[in-house]
This record gives sequence, structure tokens and C-alpha cells, in this order.
Amino acid sequence: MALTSEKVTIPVEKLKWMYETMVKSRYFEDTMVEAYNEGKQPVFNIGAGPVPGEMHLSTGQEPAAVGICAHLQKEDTVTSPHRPHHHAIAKGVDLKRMTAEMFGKVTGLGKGKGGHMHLFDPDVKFSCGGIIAAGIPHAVGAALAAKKKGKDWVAVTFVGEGAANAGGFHESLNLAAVWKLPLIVVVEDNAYGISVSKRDSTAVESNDKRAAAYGIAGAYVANNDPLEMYRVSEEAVKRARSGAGPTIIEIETHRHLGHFQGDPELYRDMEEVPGLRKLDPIMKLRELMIVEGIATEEEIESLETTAKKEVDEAYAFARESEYPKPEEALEDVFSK
Amino acid sequence: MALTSEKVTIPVEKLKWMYETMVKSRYFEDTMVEAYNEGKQPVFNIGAGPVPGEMHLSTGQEPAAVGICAHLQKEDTVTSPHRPHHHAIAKGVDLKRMTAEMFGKVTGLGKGKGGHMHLFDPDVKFSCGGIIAAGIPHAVGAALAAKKKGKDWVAVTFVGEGAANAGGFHESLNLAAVWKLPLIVVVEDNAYGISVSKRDSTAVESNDKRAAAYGIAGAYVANNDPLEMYRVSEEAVKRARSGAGPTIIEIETHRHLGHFQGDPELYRDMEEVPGLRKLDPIMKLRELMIVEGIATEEEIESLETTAKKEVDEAYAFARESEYPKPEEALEDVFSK
Amino acid sequence: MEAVKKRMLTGNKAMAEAIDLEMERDPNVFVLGEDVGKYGGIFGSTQGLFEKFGGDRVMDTPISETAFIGAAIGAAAEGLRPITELMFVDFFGVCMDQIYNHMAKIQYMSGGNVKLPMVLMTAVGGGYNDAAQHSQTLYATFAHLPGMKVVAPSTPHDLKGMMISAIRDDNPVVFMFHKTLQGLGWMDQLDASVSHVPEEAYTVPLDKANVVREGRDVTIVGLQMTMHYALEAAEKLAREGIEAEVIDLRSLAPIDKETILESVRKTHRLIVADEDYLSYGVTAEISAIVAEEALYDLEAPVKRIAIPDVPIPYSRPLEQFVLPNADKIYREAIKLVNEE
Amino acid sequence: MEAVKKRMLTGNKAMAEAIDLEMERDPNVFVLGEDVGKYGGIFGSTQGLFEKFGGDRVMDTPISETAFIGAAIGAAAEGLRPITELMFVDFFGVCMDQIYNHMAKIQYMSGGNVKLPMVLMTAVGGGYNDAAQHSQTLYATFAHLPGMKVVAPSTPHDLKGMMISAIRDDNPVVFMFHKTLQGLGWMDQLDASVSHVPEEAYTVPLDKANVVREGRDVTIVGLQMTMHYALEAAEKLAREGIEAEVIDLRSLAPIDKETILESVRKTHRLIVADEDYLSYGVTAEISAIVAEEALYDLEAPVKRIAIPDVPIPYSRPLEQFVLPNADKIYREAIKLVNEE
Ligand SMILES: Cc1ncc(C[n+]2csc(CCOP(=O)(O)OP(=O)(O)O)c2C)c(N)n1
Ligand SMILES: Cc1ncc(C[n+]2csc(CCOP(=O)(O)OP(=O)(O)O)c2C)c(N)n1
Ligand SMILES: [Mg+2]
Ligand SMILES: [Mg+2]
Repeated sequence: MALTSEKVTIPVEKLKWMYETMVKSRYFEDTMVEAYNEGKQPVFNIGAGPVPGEMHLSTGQEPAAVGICAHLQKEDTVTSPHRPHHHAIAKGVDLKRMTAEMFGKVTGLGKGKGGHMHLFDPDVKFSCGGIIAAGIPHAVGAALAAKKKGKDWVAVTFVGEGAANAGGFHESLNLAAVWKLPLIVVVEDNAYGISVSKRDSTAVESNDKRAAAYGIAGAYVANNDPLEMYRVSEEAVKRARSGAGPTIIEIETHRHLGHFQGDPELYRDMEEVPGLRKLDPIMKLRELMIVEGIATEEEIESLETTAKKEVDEAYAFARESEYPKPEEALEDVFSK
Repeated sequence: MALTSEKVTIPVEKLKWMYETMVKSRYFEDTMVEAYNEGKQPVFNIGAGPVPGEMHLSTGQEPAAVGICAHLQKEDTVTSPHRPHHHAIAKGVDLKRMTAEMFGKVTGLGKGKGGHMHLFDPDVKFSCGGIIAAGIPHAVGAALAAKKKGKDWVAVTFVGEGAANAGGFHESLNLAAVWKLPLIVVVEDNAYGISVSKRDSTAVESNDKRAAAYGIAGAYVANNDPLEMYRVSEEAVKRARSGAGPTIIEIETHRHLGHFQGDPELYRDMEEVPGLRKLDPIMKLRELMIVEGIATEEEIESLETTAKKEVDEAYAFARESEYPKPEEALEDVFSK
Repeated sequence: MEAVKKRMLTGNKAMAEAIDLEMERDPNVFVLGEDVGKYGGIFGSTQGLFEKFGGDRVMDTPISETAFIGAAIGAAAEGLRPITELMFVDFFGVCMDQIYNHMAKIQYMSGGNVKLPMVLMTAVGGGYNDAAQHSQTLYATFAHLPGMKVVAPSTPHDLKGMMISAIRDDNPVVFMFHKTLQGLGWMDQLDASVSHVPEEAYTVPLDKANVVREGRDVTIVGLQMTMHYALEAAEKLAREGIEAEVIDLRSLAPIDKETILESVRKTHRLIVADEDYLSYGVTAEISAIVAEEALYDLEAPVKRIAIPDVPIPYSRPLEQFVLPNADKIYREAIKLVNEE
Repeated sequence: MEAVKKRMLTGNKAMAEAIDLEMERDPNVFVLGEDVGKYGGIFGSTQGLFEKFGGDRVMDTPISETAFIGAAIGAAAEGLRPITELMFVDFFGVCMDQIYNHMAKIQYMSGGNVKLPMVLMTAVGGGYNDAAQHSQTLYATFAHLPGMKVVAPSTPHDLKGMMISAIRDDNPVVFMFHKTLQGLGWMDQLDASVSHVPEEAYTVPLDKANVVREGRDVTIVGLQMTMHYALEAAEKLAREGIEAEVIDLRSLAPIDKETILESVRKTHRLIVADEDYLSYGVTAEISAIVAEEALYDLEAPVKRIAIPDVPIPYSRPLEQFVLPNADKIYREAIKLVNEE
């Protein structure tokens, strides 16, 4: 069974997975808003509470992650930037250990050493980092490794539209194109790099246009549409697996929250966010699934329940876990 | 009086200046080959002789420099990379002090501190440096300064085709395009970055195509043609002066010598260089000027004599000048 | 009048005020960097300037540190006086070539013929669980490389005075400000992040350490957070009859050897406390200066307190373990003074 | 057989042989960098490898250090063992983010779950008039930042043995080789750039300094060129009855404290000679270690010889003035031994 439109055919199981994963991701972030605020009220102090440090949430940007990860397998690599939760969840990162990492617990993916911007789950080949555009070359390297090993694995790297102006973006795409590597760069255009609007930072309307600078394929997804993202990703992944080289996909997406939690957001219109929330891609997909008869209200609720339960369990696990011992700070610099 | 073809009109005085400047540049390099080899025979030692260190010569690449510098005035800025002599000469850098710098003399542009890759002549706003692509943002800054000062000055930056794959190229062009600055990037495609061919390094056929990534103008000059370089530069400079933003120009040019002096050049065909020398742009322009009746043989010889005399005087000046005192090494780190 | 003179400011407002005054005084001064405009700088260093001077003089940039720091260099070479911000010092690796191969060397390579009157300001420091890529100070990384002045003021008063000096200096100055000492509303509120700051423009030299507490028993050199920790430790030590002399280093390059040596010649004991990595760091340089120039004055081995050569971990107990603090300084001082 | 055992090799051939042997042994090992292919590496570090292993395992790259060093990181995370070359260490500024925020930190940030078995090799050093952007060693710049092993072998023998160790190590290793010690045909021909190198694969540890000359009167620590200068100085000193102990540091991080401390405990005098910048450099770290851990053993102030905090000038008399040499070491040793 599948959802079929003029442009795209999506198997129902994929569609359900996409919906469930978006819900999981959204609920994860909603829960994180609460957890992050603990200990930071009435006076906000970034270093206080069970989840301290910077916190960049992905609420509203779920379509980018699920639309392409629907085509990935465990052996495909994903690298992600400072706003990584939706990608990690869509790639199947161990949710308990990921959450525990954000709580700084020894059961976390990095034993509490990494934190929310530094999640590494080699089991599903996921990694992220806090330096803009720096994950792109890592994906190039993963794609190179796949080619060297003679596998049809692909490497996907997510970046924000702001990152597309960094030197590493250009170098990496050129290198991947020269070497014809199975690389896909997904540019999430959420209209801002912190406070700087795309218009003030980017000389070209959309970054898929920059594919011309590398003789590779480019694709654009408007309206934060998960189905269209699914479609162009399918083509890009096919291209990559078949040895036809890299693709740049840009997706118009929406950042419902501040750049990080605590961002006063003085640089954007008060009306902007309520407007964006009305376009919520999760609500839209939910409606579509019902209208198209893909799932009943009950089925959808059951997907939602499953997703939320997993998140709740992950937070419980994180909270119940132990902190590392202070002196463990000295371990893991080098492996033996 | 002017040379007029279908595409281009070049005043005779400009044409003569271009010819004379190319001759001067070529003769400067020919003389440098000799000077550089002194003390390095029979055993080559890069650190020996009156001109030690790396030496990157521009023989064959003169059209790029004269075609655009013909449109520049003293207040326009030029930044250049590790292969800077032709640009410096075309921009009107003080030839005596430039040569003295290469001989490490206290009369040099940098009192002997800089050497051939680090020539700074603020009087004509010329600078260069040894790090690939690093001069591009300096030109962006000069262009920004011109705009801030309300002047119609432009900034030209020369790079090799290899440099167009460096991150700084992308960042600088995007920034200049967003700010609509009077910047012109001239990419000299001499087919190699040291030993690495353009095909192995560059995902796009020619770098003017990359203009699409910044929504700016691009132009391509084939066959190392100084007249066509003159033409597209005229447009680019006009565009820049009128506030219409940056241009990328790529010119196909030829490196007659090794990457640096002493390069064994094992990576290129033995036949390649003799072939290139047959296409010598200086010989071609000389013939054209005679055929078109722009100058007589005698007039041309007199231009050549003038050019060579200036070079000979510069070398004499350099050789006769004093070395800096050793302890002057400690000066000029900071200005007071 | 009295009230005006005792005016208290946070670190970030002191910095912004310095820039404001200099921008008013000199039309060649301008600011460029990420989020320096409407946002006012992530750490408030340009707060209010965009509103006052507009987008032509307070310029938001793309995320292109190589391009905009390089552009600042190019603009400075043309006689402008740019102030550019590298948001976190931790990001230096994407643009260090512009900083140290060009900004720091062009004056020298040009034999003094090109001047680069510019300021590179950047936020340093950890302690709020921002993990390995957003918590470093990298003091020594910058101070090791010749050709730039490198300063790290510790108080609002010095942030303002040294920023004005930096802007007026004809040389490139790396101006490191500590996030936690900015007095931002969303960070830990420290007393040290607020101090009296005169309203008018004034300068504080870029090459002088400051003896912030006199003492006879042990010299403690620190900077930014470790200077404040040293003061805290000194008070506790005083209660036990130990008088520590505390030096605020302030300037990393050039380093004010004389003030340090003079102090050690008096106290005969030295502790250096630093929020940078231990090896090849600030503690090394200061210890070496003393071992080379005042060895016979030392009555005990020097003691170095710094981050023990690990990346900065995220989790609170781990980060607290590796960071210096007042208690670590206090304990080492006690040991050192009791050393035979 | 005898002849084979006494086989002499230049530095670059020793390095290339190490890589060759490891590439034969382990199909996961490959090389990527600028001009490492047909050219064989600008400083000969990959000479002959392209011909033997082809372009798939000896990969020329565009001038995109961030991309290809980052790609090496990504490939290492997938279990390959890349060797990547940064042509001159002076270019670190265009790619340092990949090196120190990622290569050096990923193992730690992942709690040890990701390993990065990779080698970053890079050419260092001056003395042949290549000026400010092509002559640095930057030893301390790398050694200051935790998470990478940083080595700088001084002989062909160690270049081979330490390269093999580096390739086999599961951690990122920064492998600095000195241009002048490569024994290249187009450089100054130094005896020190040729030595006996066994044919077979062998390892030299990445964390041990080497006492290359024993002595009782003064310890001289150097590395690469300064180690050879120290040996030269020691011979001259011996003619005057002064016996210098010379230590080849070899490894900058981790640093072999014990070998240094043991020597100073015996000689009671320390000179550190370094081709990096003076302040916050190698001379600082070693002096500080001794001032902290062997202060009472010192009978004279430590003496630091390094580049006096200026960019490296082009002109020969200027460059020679700022570089360390045997004579400078000799003179300081004489002074130090005569010090009361
Ligand atoms: C090299 C570098 N420069 C600057 C930053 C600071 N910074 C963190 S996130 C961010 C904005 C990123 O914008 P974008 O790429 O659009 O991603 P988004 O936050 O919108 O998801 C900036 C400038 C950084 N982390 N790394
Ligand atoms: C950042 C950086 N990487 C590498 C080098 C070494 N290098 C010097 S010249 C050169 C080749 C440059 O090629 P291209 O830009 O085409 O200029 P050309 O030499 O052909 O004029 C390289 C790789 C450098 N100087 N800077
Ligand atoms: Mg964005
Ligand atoms: Mg070229």
C-alpha cells in the first residue's frame, strides 16, 4: 500500500514511520524544553539545572530529517551540526543513551563528556558537532570509505542555510564531486543563522543553485514538505548509491523556537512564529493521512503513544542514571 | 587611435602599455631565472645564492595581469598570491624596491623581511602573500573600504585555478556579493596547482561558472588572450565602479616554467612546454601590432629597450644595495 | 555628580561603551562579525551599537570567519579601524590563517610599511557546561604567535579601558573577554562581573600586569576567572595569616615580566593559575620566566594550576573537576608556604 | 648481509619506506594530500608510493585542507587508517578547526566510542630563506592542545620507526618532519639527514625522549635541528672539558618528563634549544616542568634559546640572527657552567 500522487509514491509503512518519527522528535524537544528550564527559573542561568549549556532544538524542522532518513540504512552515515536531535532520532540513535548524554550521565553516548552538540553513535553511524560546516568533510570521508570498501553506502550531512556560506561547504562539495562520492548535503533553510537572516548572509536565493559550482545535482523542497523531501531524497540516494555522485538538497523549513533556548529573539517579528506554527508539518501530515485513508484516528493515536512512550522512557533512563565520577574527566583522551 | 575588432576597442596607448608591460614582466622573470640560479650550481640548494628561498615565476601568464591592470588606477587595490611579479609590475609597484626585496636588501619594499612572496607597496595599493586564497578577503576588505569612503575604487584579486577550491574563495565571493562590493576575482588557469591538474582538483570546467553560486557576473577568456582579457576586464571594472557588484573572470593561461624554480616537473609531458611556448602571447601581440600597423618594428624595439632598461636598473639597484643589519630582525613587529 | 562617578557597569556594557565612544570619536572605526547587529553580540559586546550607528557601521556577516576577518585586514590596510568579532575563541581554527599569517605578520613582512590598526575581539572561557568546542580560553595559542598584542582583561573597568587602548593602537590586538565576566542576564551572576566604570573615555595600557592585592608570602598570578579565584583564595589564606600577592596578568603578549619578577623577588613563591590547558600554556611561560630570571629568589618549586590536558568535558562534575577554582589555589598555596 | 644492515637512508626515504611497509601490511592504510601522488610529496615523504600503490591509495587532493583533513577524520571513524599531509605546518590556520576541534576531540567527546587512527604529517622548519609563512615549526601550537600525540623525530632512523608507530597507533598523531632533515637533493646537504635505517619494519615509541649523548655538566634539550645543533655544541664543549648531556625530545605530547628530570638531577643545569617561538613555547614547558619538579636540583637558572618572538624574516642575515644554532648553544652553555 502506498500514498501515490503525481510526483511521489510513498509506501504506507514509510509514511507511518515518518509520522511516528516526527512525533517522537517533536515530543523529545517539547520534553527537553521543560527539562532544560528546570533549575533555570525564576532566574535563567545557562549553567544551572539538570541540562546545562547551550541547547538548540529542532522543533518545526522534522521534515528534513525524516524525508531523507526514510531511505537510509544502518550502514549509511549521517553527520549533523549543533541542532542534531531530529537527525539523530530519524537515524535511529539509541534514544536512552542520547538523552542520558544531555543530562551529563555516565550512561550517555559519550559518558557525559560530549553533551547535546556532541553525540556519537557509531552503531548507526551518527555523529554531530558544534562547529558550523565542520561535519560536512566528515561525511565526505565516510563516503570515501564506502567507495574504498566497495559498498553502496551513502553519507548524508545536514547543515543550516547559514553553514552554506562557510568555506568547508565549498571545499567539501568540490572534493566529493571530483571524487564522485556518494554524498548528500541537506541544507535546512530555517531563514536564520542565529539572528542573521538568509537575505543578509547568502548571495544566492537557494543553495541547491550552488550545485552548478560543482557540476552536481541540486534539488529544492519548498514549504517544509516531508513528502517532497522524501521524493527528492529518494532520487539523491539512488544517485549516490549508483555512483553518480553528490547532490545538494535545500529544504525550506521552520524554526519554531529561538536559536537556542534563552534566545530573546528580538531580531524577528513577534507574529512570525505563530504564523509558522500554523504550518506545522506534523499536523499537516496527520490530516493528510486521515483524509487519504492511510491511517485511522486510532491508528495514529497509537503511533503517537508509542513514540511518546519511548521518549518518556529515555528521559526516565537519563534522570535515573548516575553522573560520571569527577576523575573520569581524565579518561578517554587517548585509547590504549 | 585604437585597435578595433568586432568585440573590442583598445586605444593604441593602452595596447603599447600592455605590450611594454608584458615585455618588462617577461624580462624580469628571465633575469630572475639567472639571478636565482647563481650560487645554486653545480649543486642546487634552495637556500644558497643571492636570491634564496622558493621562487614562483609568471613566465607565460602576463596577459592576465596587463589585461585588467590596463583599467586600474593607483587607488585601486590589487592583491596577489605566491606568483606575484607580473601583477606587481602591471600595477606599477616600485621595481627597484621590489627587486631589492627579493635580494633581501634593506632597500627592499619590506626591508628584506618579506621576500618574493610578500611584497607590499602601499603607494600603489599592491600586496601579495604565500597562502593560497588568503589574499581574496583582503581585496574584499579593500573594496569595502572604497565603498565606505564613497569612492569608485575597485579591488582586484588574482588567484590560480587551484585556489578556487579553497574555502576562502567561496566565503569571500559570497560576502562580496551580499555586500555588492567592487571586487573582481581573476582566476589564472595555468592548468596546475603545483603538480595537480585542474581535472583532478576542480569539479567544474571553468571557475567563471561558479559565479552562479553568488548571483554575480562571470566571464571566461580562452587562449591566454590579452585583448580579450582587456575586454572582459573593462566590463568587470565598469560593473564594479558603478556599484553593480563583483565579477569572476577566469583566463586560460600558460605556465612556461615549473611551479617553482627547481621543480623537476615529472608530472607533465615533456612536450607540453615547448607547445605552450609556441603560443607565446607576447610574440603574438607583437605580430598583431605590426600587422595592424599599430607600431613599427622600430617603435616596438624601442618599447622593448625601455622595458628592459628599467629591469636592468632594478637588478643593479638590488645588487648594489646593502643587507639589513642582523639585529634589525627584531624591528617592525609592532609600530609605535 | 557623586552618583555618576560610582556608576556600576557589567563587563559587556563596559566593552560596548568603549566601542561606542570610539565610534563617535573616529568615523573610521566600525564593527563586523556574526550577530553583532540587532542581536548586539552573543555576549553583549556590541549591545546598543546597531541601534545607534546603523548597519553600515555595525555589520552582521555571514558565517564566514575567513572572509570577514580577512576583510577587516584589508580594510585596516586602507586606513580604516575595524573591530571584528570571533564569536567564540574556540572557532579560531576556521580562520587562524588570516589571524596569524596575515593580521599578525603583514606589518613585519612589509618592513613596517603597512599598518593594521584593528581589534579582533573574542569570547573565552567555560564553566557553564558548553563542552569541548565552546569552553576554551586558548590564551597561549594566541600569545605564542608573534605579531599581535593579546590581552585578556578581568574587570569591567579594564574591559573598557583596554578596549579603548586597543582601538587606538596602530597594531592588531586580540581582545579576549571572558563570557562569565560579561555580567550577562543569562549567565551565572558574579560580583566580579560588575564594577565601577567611569563614564568618560579612558585608557588602560595593553602591556601592564596589575598587582590587585599586595602580600609577602606567595605570589599568585592569574587572569580573568583565575585572577578572581586567586583573590578569593587570598582572602581565605589571610584568615590563616598567609598574605598572598595577587597579580592580574591582563596582558598575555607582550607579557609584563617585571611586575611578576618583582613580586616573586619579594614573596619567593609562585603559583600560576590558568583556565587554559596546562602544557605549553600560560603557567609554563610564567614559570619559565621566573626560572630563567629569578631562580635564586625562589624558595619553593613553582606551582602550576590549569586544565589537565584534556578537552573540556560537558557534564558538570567532570567540568568542575578540570577547571581551576579558588579552593585548588588555596590548597596549593597552603602546601607551598609550608614547603621547606 | 653486512652491507644491508648498514644501509643508509635520507629522512624522506625513511619516512616513505615506513608508509610503504605499512600500506603493504594493512590495506586500510592510505595517503591523501596535496602533491602526494606523482610528485611524491613536496618534501619527498611519499616518494615512490604512487607508482607502487596507484592513485586510489595515494590520493592527490585539491587545495582544500579543511575538506581533505576532515575527510581523513571521517574515513578514520569508519575504520580506515588515513595518513594525510599538511604540506607546510604554516598552513595550519586554514584547517586547524578540523585538526583540533575534531581530530583531537572526537575520541574524548564520544567517551572513547569513536577511534580515529590517523596520522597528520607536516613539514616544519626554516633556515633556507622561505620567510614568514613557510619557515615555522609551531611545535608548541600543536603540543598545547590536548587529544593528539605530537611527535617530531630528528633522524632517519626515528622518522621510520616513529612513522610506523604512528600508523599503528589507534589515536590521531601529528607527525612533524623537518624539511632540512629530509635529505632532499635541492636542500642543504646535512650529515644529520642521512643515517642507518634497518630494512624491516620496526617501531620507535611515541612518548620517549632519547639521551643521545651522556654528560654530567649541563643538560641540553633540543629537537630536530636544535638537537643536532646541541650535539655540535656538545662536541665543542667537550674540547673544553665540559660534558653536556644532550636529549632529543622527539615527542612533544605526551612529553617524556622523566628523562628530562633525571638528566637535570644529574647535571643540575638546563638549556632548552628550540626552533619555535620563544614565548609560550617548548622552552617554556620544559623550563616549567623542571621549575616545578626539580627546582632544588638546579644550580643555575635555566636558559632558553628560541626564536625571539618575531615572524621569521626572509633575508639571510636576518633569518640567521633569529634562528638557534650550535654557537648560540655553546656560548650559553659556557656561561651557565661558569655561573656561580
Ligand atoms: C565556525 C563557526 N562559526 C560560528 C558559530 C556560531 N554559531 C553556532 S550556530 C550558528 C548559526 C548557524 O546557522 P545555520 O547554519 O543556519 O543553522 P541553524 O542554527 O539555523 O540550524 C552560529 C553562527 C559556530 N558554531 N561555528
Ligand atoms: C593554504 C595553502 N595550501 C597549500 C599551499 C601550497 N601551495 C603553494 S602554491 C600551490 C599551488 C597553487 O596552485 P594555483 O592556485 O593554481 O596557482 P599557481 O601556482 O598555478 O599559480 C600550493 C598547493 C599554500 N601555499 N597554501
Ligand atoms: Mg539557519
Ligand atoms: Mg594553477
